[in-house]
Amino acid sequence: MKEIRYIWAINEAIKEEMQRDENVVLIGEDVGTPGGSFGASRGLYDLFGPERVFDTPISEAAITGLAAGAAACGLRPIVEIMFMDFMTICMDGIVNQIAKMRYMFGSQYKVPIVIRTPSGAGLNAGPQHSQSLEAWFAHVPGLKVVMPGTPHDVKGLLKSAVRDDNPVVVVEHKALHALKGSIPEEEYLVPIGKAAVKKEGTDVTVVATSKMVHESLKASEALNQEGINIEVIDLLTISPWDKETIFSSVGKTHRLVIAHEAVKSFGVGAEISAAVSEEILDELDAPIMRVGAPFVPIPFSLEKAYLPNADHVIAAVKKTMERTF
Amino acid sequence: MKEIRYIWAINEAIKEEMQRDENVVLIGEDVGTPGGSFGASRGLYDLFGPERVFDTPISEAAITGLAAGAAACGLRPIVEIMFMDFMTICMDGIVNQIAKMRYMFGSQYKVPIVIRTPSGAGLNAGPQHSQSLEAWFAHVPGLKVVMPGTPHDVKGLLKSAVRDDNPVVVVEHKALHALKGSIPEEEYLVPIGKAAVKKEGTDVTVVATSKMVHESLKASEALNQEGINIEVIDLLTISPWDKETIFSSVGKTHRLVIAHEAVKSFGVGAEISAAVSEEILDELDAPIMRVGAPFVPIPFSLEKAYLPNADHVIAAVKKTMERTF
Amino acid sequence: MRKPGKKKLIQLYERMVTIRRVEEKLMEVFSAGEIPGFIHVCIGQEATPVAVCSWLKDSDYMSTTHRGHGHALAKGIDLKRFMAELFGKREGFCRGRSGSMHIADPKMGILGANGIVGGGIPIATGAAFAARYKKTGQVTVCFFGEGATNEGTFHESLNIASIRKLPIVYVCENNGWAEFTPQETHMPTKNVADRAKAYDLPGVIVSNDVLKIHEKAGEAVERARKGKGPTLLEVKSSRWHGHFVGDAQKYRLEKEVNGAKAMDCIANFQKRLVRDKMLGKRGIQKVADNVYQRIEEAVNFARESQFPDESELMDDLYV
Amino acid sequence: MRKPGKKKLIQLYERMVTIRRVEEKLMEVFSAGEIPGFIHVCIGQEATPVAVCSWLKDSDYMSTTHRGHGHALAKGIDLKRFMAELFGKREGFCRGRSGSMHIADPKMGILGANGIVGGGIPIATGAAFAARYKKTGQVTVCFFGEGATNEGTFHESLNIASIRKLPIVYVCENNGWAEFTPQETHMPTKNVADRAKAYDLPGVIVSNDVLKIHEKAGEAVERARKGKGPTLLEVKSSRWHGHFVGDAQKYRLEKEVNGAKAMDCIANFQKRLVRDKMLGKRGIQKVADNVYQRIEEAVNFARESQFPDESELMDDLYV
Ligand SMILES: Cc1ncc(C[n+]2csc(CCOP(=O)(O)OP(=O)(O)O)c2C)c(N)n1
Ligand SMILES: Cc1ncc(C[n+]2csc(CCOP(=O)(O)OP(=O)(O)O)c2C)c(N)n1
Ligand SMILES: [Mg+2]
Ligand SMILES: [Mg+2]
Repeated sequence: MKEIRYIWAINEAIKEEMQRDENVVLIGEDVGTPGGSFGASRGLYDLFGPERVFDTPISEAAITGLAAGAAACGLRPIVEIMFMDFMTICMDGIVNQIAKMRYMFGSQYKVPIVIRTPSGAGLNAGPQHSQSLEAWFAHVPGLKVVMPGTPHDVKGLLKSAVRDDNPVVVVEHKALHALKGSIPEEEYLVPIGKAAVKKEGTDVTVVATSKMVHESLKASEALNQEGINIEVIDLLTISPWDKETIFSSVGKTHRLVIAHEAVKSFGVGAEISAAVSEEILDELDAPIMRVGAPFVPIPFSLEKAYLPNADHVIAAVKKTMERTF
Repeated sequence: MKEIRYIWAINEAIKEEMQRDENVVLIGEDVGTPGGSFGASRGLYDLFGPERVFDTPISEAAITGLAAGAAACGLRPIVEIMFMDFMTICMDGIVNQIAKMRYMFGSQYKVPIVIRTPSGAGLNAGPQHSQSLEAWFAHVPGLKVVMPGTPHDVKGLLKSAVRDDNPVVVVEHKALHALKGSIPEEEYLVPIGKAAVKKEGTDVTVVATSKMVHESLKASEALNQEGINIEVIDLLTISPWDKETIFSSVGKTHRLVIAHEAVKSFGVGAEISAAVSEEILDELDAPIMRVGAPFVPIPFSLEKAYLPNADHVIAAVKKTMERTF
Repeated sequence: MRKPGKKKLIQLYERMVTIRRVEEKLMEVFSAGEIPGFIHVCIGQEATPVAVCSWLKDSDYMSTTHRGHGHALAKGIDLKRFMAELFGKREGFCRGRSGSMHIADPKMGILGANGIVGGGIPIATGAAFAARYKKTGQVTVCFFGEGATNEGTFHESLNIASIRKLPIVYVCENNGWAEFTPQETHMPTKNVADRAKAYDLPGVIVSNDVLKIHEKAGEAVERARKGKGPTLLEVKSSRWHGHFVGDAQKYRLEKEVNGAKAMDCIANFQKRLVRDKMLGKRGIQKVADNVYQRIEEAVNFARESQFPDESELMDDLYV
Repeated sequence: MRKPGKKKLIQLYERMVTIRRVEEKLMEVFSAGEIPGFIHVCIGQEATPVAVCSWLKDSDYMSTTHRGHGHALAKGIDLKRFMAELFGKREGFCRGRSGSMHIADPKMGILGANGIVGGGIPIATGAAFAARYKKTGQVTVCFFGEGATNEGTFHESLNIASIRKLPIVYVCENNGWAEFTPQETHMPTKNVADRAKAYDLPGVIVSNDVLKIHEKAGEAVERARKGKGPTLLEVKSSRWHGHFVGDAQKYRLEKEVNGAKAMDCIANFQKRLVRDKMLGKRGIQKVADNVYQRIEEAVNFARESQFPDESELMDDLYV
């Protein structure tokens, strides 16, 4: 095992996959000699040169479409969209083209594309540089969406994404880029489609994503003091999500809290909640509580008040403990 | 009362609002002399001229941004995006600019913009001309989203949208454009934020949107034969949605089905289901069932097999009648 | 560029006739309700696809638009399976999932028609990127209309292709109309080719004459093949019929439509072939019979094919 | 265009000095941790905002970018409330919700900075549309960098503005860098102004000299004001510091940075004013003192202002 920062885990994943398969190319703004806006591609230009590390103009729509064409013709592009907020500019490429190419063309094409993008708030980057928009992509058939929250998971999931023959949106969290964690020295993968129980527990199932997994683990410690033992599950893949793991945990705890940083309304938590009420409602002993951001843009200055955190998880967990049917 | 088609109800709404307020302008592709791709602006160019009926190049991103600037400077633009699928091209304008301008600029600006767009399948228009993407917009603070399904509602809601000082996305259904219905001769409005009980019932609450309201009413008739009396609620406004009406119906029937044409996963139904399980779970006597499209792009040829319809509503309703806690 | 010989000339002619007759047939069967959805025909514009694609190998790439039948046929798509796709049948290239507006055939390098105006331009650019990356020598041709040049993707893609000197030819068929709106309403410049300068590209203008297009396309394809970078080729083309089949184009003056029809790229070419004694009455008839035969077969094939089964709906979303 | 007289010249000078000193102060307080988020300063580029905005009335519109302090100040934003916004305080123009990257002031026609590269271009175009629609005679100025001209919105907006002859001036400050990447990597053409031809617009190039910019901007603003349509004005500007404060710009050669700094629009202008006896040592000192004073007051104002209260978080999402 070794200690590594989240951003370097990304860098290692890209490097290893580019070394393994010469069809893997990196496409994005400032990804060349500068090594990327957040440093994810540092050193890669020197290793792989300007054809494989394609530093593009500020043209998100074109580079996403370009990746679609390149993938249809045998390459395996990794596209960096510098901030998830800029995905708004390339939704046609991602949604109308990339996501649909395989199915709509009658399975004639494979579209192995990874779109990496840092989401999330916490750096006071304001309303246009802090959003978490994963729910949009999960609503689009043809895409897979993963959301790793640790160096271990981001490296393993990014590598799996590169090897996947389908388009995968990898949603990073920019406030986790500096986070350190340990990963194996040797190569490993984290499978797409599997959630991970990050802490076992008996009283309440807390399904969390990305940075909210860390907040939930914090909440877990505080709740322990009060004798409440929660199970923390890191969803990891948003689409297709791991029903089995979540349902079996709910079958054990009979209480569910879902926590994400995105706006709560119409967020990922809604789908998980709805699936539970549709398929295993009678397992529930309490209302399903959701933790998510309030329904306003992310303010520059009140960011801390805006962001969901461990306290919100604690409050939600307690709410589910209040009542029993 | 008079009979009118859905598309003409739209036309009347735009015309009346343009007559009422000279700051209202219409912006879109082919909206000029041709009267719009679906005919919504027929005759308006002749009435109001080329400045007020602005026939634009095929430049969705620019026209949405242009509407933002025009609204900030005192106009009240109605933008037509010809197919909802093309909203993918102007998500930055809608999400990063229009939706955030008021809040992010500290309430200094009003952004009275209407974005009208025909959604939905049923014309065999294929995967890039048939999507229902309302869930995306409902997830964005700052936007309002309405989804009228009848001539009456589209006219009344569109007029309300034009008068609203906030941005409103008006999601039409292109397969309803030819639908006839009766509307008052005199001027009327349908309020944003209110759902409508389209058929009262006692056994199951069916919350539906747009074309699925009609399918649910069909289902209601069939179910009547079997002695099942459903309440059909037309959600009408997706965001902010009318919790009160839905919750009070669920409080009466204790059973809930939600039906929309969009892909079921991560769709609007998930939010309604989640809100119910969060706030009034103990009102439920049965699982919450959702009806929505399957998780694939909309195929050209198998469209009928793809589309959710009355039979799916019937099956879902029956499922909620099967079990009781 | 080498001037085409007799065999080549007849081939060009036959292909143009094929496209026209296919489109006419499609108008007929569409109007009879045999084809669902909506279709856009390219009657009047046959010279461009045929002339341009005559320079391409099967392995070269091509992307097209909603008005893409001619391009697909010129690139060599199998007529039967093409027709089956438009009919929504399982034997179509895309299992009936795409119809006219998204038809694709990887084996012939056809990256797909596209329902999004401007949507195919970056995709084609990506194919050119892949070909260059893999040093395969493949060239990509990207077709679109003048209306599409107002989309941001046009601008961004040409910029990228130029910096990277990608092996691609951008072909704009300027038929003067985007749906129901004439070019003047949407563009301050008369020539799309004038936009090439913004990307330091050659911008070439040519009339709707198959031999002239053939010559200029040959130069552009050669330029791409030799690694010298992209070209923007504008053909002053003409659309005879409505935007889609069923559009009575009431928004056009009769005079203007007649003007478009007068610019008949097939009739002009045929006259010239006859004048140059490359083609006689019998030759013309032979082509006509041959084309008729193939189209009848294709339509029958499409009619007899099965619709996909409901059980196929959820197939193969992912690999 | 009328040549500026002494009073005007001193005013231009003082405004340029104000911007530079504000940016320097911001670098200082940002580095000390007093400002959250990230900020982009425009040191080296002060001539453009000042020269261009000197032609504008308070009621004229202006849109800017992430690198927008100079533009906002030149357009006349109140320095105290500007500073308070950057500090995230309630008395800031946007209640502390926007910070540097989204600051706006409707009363001075400031439509907002923008965190999206290219995001402000259509918005400015819309303001021009509204002004023309309402026949107010207002002109809009739209600032952006050369990197932004690779976004589709640039292309689409200029096309629209040109067809409609909107009263707008597009001002590209070409500082040669987009974040950490030089222009050559992203653009096949050397001059952004060359792109104007694609829209049948005048494309004007001017060096980083306040008087030259003043002259050309005057012509462009007049053209817009008279209803003759838009202009694309490119200033060959220079960025001295990193993309954002804290960026050590290791990716630039020392020589190149020194070259940029040598093109000092303020020092050059000052030299000239001194040479022409418009300004002496005392005048320079007076300006410096005055500017210093105002900045100190603004920073103190910002420091003493309150942060917004948590209770304000949900305020005013809708009207
Ligand atoms: C993004 C997008 N906007 C609008 C449309 C609707 N639309 C389909 S074809 C067309 C006109 C295209 O004109 P042009 O590019 O000149 O092609 P032509 O039809 O003349 O071949 C429009 C506006 C679309 N399909 N996609
Ligand atoms: C749509 C979008 N893509 C990328 C970015 C990240 N970004 C911020 S500034 C910048 C460079 C802009 O360069 P230029 O337009 O030349 O302006 P300058 O910074 O030189 O003033 C980039 C790529 C962004 N903010 N928005
Ligand atoms: Mg055209
Ligand atoms: Mg720059």
